[in-house]
Amino acid sequence: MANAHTSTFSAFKATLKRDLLIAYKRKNDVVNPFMFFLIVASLFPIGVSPEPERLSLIAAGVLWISALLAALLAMDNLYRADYEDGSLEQLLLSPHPLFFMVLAKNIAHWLVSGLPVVLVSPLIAYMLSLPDGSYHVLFLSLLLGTPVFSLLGSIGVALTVGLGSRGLILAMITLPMSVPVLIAGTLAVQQTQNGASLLGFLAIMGAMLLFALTLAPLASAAALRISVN
Amino acid sequence: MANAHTSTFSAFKATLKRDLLIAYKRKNDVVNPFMFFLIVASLFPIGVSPEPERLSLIAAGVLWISALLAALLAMDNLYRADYEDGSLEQLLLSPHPLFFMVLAKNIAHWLVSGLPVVLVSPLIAYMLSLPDGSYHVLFLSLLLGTPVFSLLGSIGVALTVGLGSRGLILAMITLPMSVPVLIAGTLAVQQTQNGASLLGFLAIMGAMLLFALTLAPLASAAALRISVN
Amino acid sequence: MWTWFHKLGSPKWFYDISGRWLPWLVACMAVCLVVGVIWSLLFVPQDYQQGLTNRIFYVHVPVASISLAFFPLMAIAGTVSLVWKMKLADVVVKVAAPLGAWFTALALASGSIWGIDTWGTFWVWDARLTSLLLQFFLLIGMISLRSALEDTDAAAKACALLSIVGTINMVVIKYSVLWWDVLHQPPTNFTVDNSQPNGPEIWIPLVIMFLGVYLFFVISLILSVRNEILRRERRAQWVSELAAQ
Amino acid sequence: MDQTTSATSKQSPAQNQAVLLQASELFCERDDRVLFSGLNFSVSRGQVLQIKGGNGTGKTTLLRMLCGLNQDFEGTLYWQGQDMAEQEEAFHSALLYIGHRVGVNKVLTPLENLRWTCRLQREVSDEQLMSALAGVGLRGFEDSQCHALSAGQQQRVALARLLLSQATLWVLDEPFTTLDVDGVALLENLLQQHAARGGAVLVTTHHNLQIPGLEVLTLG
Amino acid sequence: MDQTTSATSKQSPAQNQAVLLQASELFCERDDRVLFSGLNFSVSRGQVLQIKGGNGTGKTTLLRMLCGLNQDFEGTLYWQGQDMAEQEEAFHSALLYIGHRVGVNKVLTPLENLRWTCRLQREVSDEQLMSALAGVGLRGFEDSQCHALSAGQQQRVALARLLLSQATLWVLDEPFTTLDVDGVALLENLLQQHAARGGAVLVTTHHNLQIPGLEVLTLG
Ligand code: HEM
Ligand SMILES: Nc1ncnc2c1ncn2[C@@H]1O[C@H](COP(=O)(O)OP(=O)(O)OP(=O)(O)O)[C@@H](O)[C@H]1O
Ligand SMILES: Nc1ncnc2c1ncn2[C@@H]1O[C@H](COP(=O)(O)OP(=O)(O)OP(=O)(O)O)[C@@H](O)[C@H]1O
Ligand SMILES: [Mg+2]
Ligand SMILES: [Mg+2]
Repeated sequence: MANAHTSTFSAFKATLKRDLLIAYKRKNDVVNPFMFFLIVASLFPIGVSPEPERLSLIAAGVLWISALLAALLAMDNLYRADYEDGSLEQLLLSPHPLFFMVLAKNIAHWLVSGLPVVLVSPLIAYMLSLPDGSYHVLFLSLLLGTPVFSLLGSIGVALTVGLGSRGLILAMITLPMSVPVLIAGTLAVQQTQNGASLLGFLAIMGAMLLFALTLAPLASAAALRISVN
Repeated sequence: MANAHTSTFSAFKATLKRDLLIAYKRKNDVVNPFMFFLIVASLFPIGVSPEPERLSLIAAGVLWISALLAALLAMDNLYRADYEDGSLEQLLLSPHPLFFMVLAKNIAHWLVSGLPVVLVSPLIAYMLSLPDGSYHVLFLSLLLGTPVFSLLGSIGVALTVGLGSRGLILAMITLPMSVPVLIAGTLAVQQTQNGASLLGFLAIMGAMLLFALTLAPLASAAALRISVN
Repeated sequence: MWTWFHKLGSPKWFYDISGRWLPWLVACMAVCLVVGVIWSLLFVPQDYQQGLTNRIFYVHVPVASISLAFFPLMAIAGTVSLVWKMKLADVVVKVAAPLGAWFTALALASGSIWGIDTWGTFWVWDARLTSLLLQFFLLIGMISLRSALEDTDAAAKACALLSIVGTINMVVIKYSVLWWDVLHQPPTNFTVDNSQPNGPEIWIPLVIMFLGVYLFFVISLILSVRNEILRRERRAQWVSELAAQ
Repeated sequence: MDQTTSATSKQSPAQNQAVLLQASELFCERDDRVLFSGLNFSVSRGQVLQIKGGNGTGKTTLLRMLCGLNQDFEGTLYWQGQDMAEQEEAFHSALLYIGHRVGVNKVLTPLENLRWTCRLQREVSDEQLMSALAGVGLRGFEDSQCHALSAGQQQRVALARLLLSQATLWVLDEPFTTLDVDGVALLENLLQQHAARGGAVLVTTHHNLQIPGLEVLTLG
Repeated sequence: MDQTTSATSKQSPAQNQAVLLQASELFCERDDRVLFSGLNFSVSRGQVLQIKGGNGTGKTTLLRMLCGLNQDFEGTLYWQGQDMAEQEEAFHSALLYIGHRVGVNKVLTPLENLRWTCRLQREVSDEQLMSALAGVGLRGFEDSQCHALSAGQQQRVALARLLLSQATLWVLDEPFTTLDVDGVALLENLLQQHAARGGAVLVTTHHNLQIPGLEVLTLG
């Protein structure tokens, strides 16, 4: 029997398309992460202080932490449904390198859950009275940082996908790993307010992204093989 | 055929015990919420500022928000597994009022996920440099407030338990509803620092708790009936 | 009384009767809005406010006050739909959520634009603004829930329940936010306008705008209800007859 | 699509004590497809009624309607001659339902699972629980967590309830899936015994059941 | 507990081209229970091999081992005469596995589900997909979301892959559950045709299959 195989690239595309389609069908997969981001960010004026002066001191940190938590909550969707309905087994048994399949899923996931958060961030920054000159720094650093959250989160989800109560384990695995990105991101915003060069920070965050992009899918793939066992 | 029925109370007890047993077996149901609380709270010194003076200004708010988010993340476990394995149907078909069954599950859930957070809160408050006189206020207000988070969250989970991607919808429904408790709690901590009377705040929070205790399980029960349909 | 009640529950009856009312309503709205807009833009004395942006007052106040009506509206419709299982009531609950989100967004937007001029910033964390923002979040949550539950009947019940719980909550939120605001910071200049001398030349156009915007609200509600009715009853005979015409 | 069965009676709610559950003029549509309309049937003491029909003809939907888990339908249900809506508690006390999802928690052991589901209805001692588990062939697995059991073994955990139940009406949705040959024989035996004791059984399956006096209601 | 089958060959890896998969001296224990030890068998082109055994005897475990989803075992697997570990890609290209969880996303429609699972292996046109769905009796359901399908219909969505597959080895874990009588006949037919075309099938089920030339491996 002749096997007319697809190239890895077209399997990659098929997986990417499928995940975007699922997100589109669920609709709220797209709306929710940034709504969550908005809600969490607005808990701070309520819980801490509504005064602009005090808010502007914590704005950068609050935005980054909210983005991290939004990424974390959105992670849940990444492999869960596939695990439960058996699609994940099909993915593992496909003849293509799992690395690319995982990458396709991660990219789809970031496009749906991470990008909207980045895009809406300036608005919320304004509501939290972020100092004037920092908007582009915040935007660029989130653009580089949120994909890292997705990639790292993916490892955590992959490790915990077979467990009953992942939500929190996931958080405990993912949050500590994300701390370097959080530090780089908030430092970037705070330091450039004090005149530091933007480029240095962006270079560091870019390096983190590249690093995560090449290694994290490998780790996720390995973790998935373990979880499905 | 004679039916030797249990009283509602013993069905209540059986359900409470079962849920505690499941939590005990999973272990991390108990450990996780307060680990999450710890991690989120410690993101703030990293993301905002490590200086004690600035931290002490935001400490109360940060603690309350972290507790709220920890409660939110822990909610996931409340009905999910039962929905997926069919136990929820058994609960709905039991001859006892669903109100009490739901209440039993809520109580078990708070004991496992809420109480540890309350108990560990003074430690984290110390790490965040909460002003000296506020520890007992924080502790008491969390003790009254976190059960309300659980009870309200239960409605949200019950409404969304059948959905693929609940995490975020749940957050969007639950977080705004929890704001009053958040406000009362943070105000209690901040205002008593300024000499306001503690009793008034505790009375308000107690009223909220009683209100939630009588109405929220009703709403949860109705929501469960709808979701299982 | 009961026959009337059941008639009201019948989508077809509503579709027919509202079809007859609509032209009149639209005509009234058009008159009010045209008169109101022209009056408020051109004939209100300029002296007490600076610049034209402040004319947004005549949009902001009616829109904001209507957006506060959505949760009570949905709670009533939700109760009717849960208790009497009236289909029309669920249609109202369903279409009111997105409509309410739009109106709330409009209130937030018009207020923000106004704020840029008067406060120098489009956002402050003040009680009224914060509670409206929270209402917006809850409405979006409700819309997501509705779109996530594919089964129409389950969605109807779930949203009816949520609208009741949400309304109770909005009341609590309003009080708590007010309390928080009062304790936290000095009152903002939000009250500036209440101290204005409100002569008839100011409030008459406001009343007309109010009427116009209210009619706009009623008409959009009716239109979306009619739309949803057609979607739900698309296989009913009367709809196919309608389509055939 | 009007359907009647061997067990049908078009008359008003049966006065006959033996009739437990009666369905009258049931109508159900899902996603614009009419599953059944004008469906009448009743279940009496001593009866095993198998609901048959191709995939997607509405067997599961029907069972969930009867139990009150699904309320999107028209028509009336009677429990022992009275309207079901007013009889809910009595009905639930006399009902044992095992659905497609069998209600077995993965973290708990068979023993703990069985204990809880039984206690929702009545008190049972641990010895009774253990012997019920042994009765369905799970001796030695009482204390393994259920996620470490095979598909058929999990099904057996749920079926152990049948050995302890004092419910009159059993409603079972495809209870034979994943059971091996012994399991099938065991379950058939249980159903038969329950009917003989004066209980009633409503069961869906694609198997040909070896039960004397079996009645069949075919959908679709 | 040593087991051999009709298809067993204790010799070194078969040189015979027809032998696709060969298992040698498999040993597996779970939770301190030995499921099988010294298990030898092979699957050749043209063969339908049914794995039988009571509940919990390790059928599912065995299938997952063979596919590489479970790696906690001792013994060696050969794919077309060579060690499986070095043949992973070739093996995966020639394998079609449908497990207990059939791999059907609830939100997507049957068409979209089928498209993706097929595209993981090869390009297929939408007409082919549609006709495969019609072939398993899902005409008219192509565009319903899968969560609105009955249990048997969801199973059929997964089975539609068999109509499009060019894989040589089919590994199916209880594919007959929830299928109605027609569905069972259809699937038996498919297995038979696949074997006739030179493919091979490994299947677990408690049914008595009506397939000529069926071979059986009994566990436990
Ligand atoms: C995002 C910003 C704003 C929001 C969300 C907002 C929201 C509201 C709401 C909810 C009401 C209540 C309507 C009612 O009770 O019927 C209201 C009324 C009103 N707003 Fe705003 N507002 C905003 C900005 C402003 C600004 C900048 C001004 C002018 C300085 C303003 C002036 C008024 C006045 C005069 C009323 C009517 C008086 C009253 O009912 O108390 N608002 N607004
Ligand atoms: N995840 C697991 N961890 C530990 N032991 C397991 C696990 N899954 C299954 N087992 C054990 O392995 C044995 C075989 O399980 P398996 O699922 O392979 O059985 P099976 O033959 O497929 O049975 P069935 O006919 O019920 O499907 C069972 O006795 C079970 O207790
Ligand atoms: N949640 C749902 N929403 C809408 N339609 C549904 C839903 N569940 C099932 N259906 C439809 O109802 C019909 C009957 O489904 P049901 O599950 O009752 O069938 P069944 O007779 O139990 O089939 P099977 O033998 O496959 O289990 C199917 O055609 C299906 O498409
Ligand atoms: Mg079924
Ligand atoms: Mg098995």
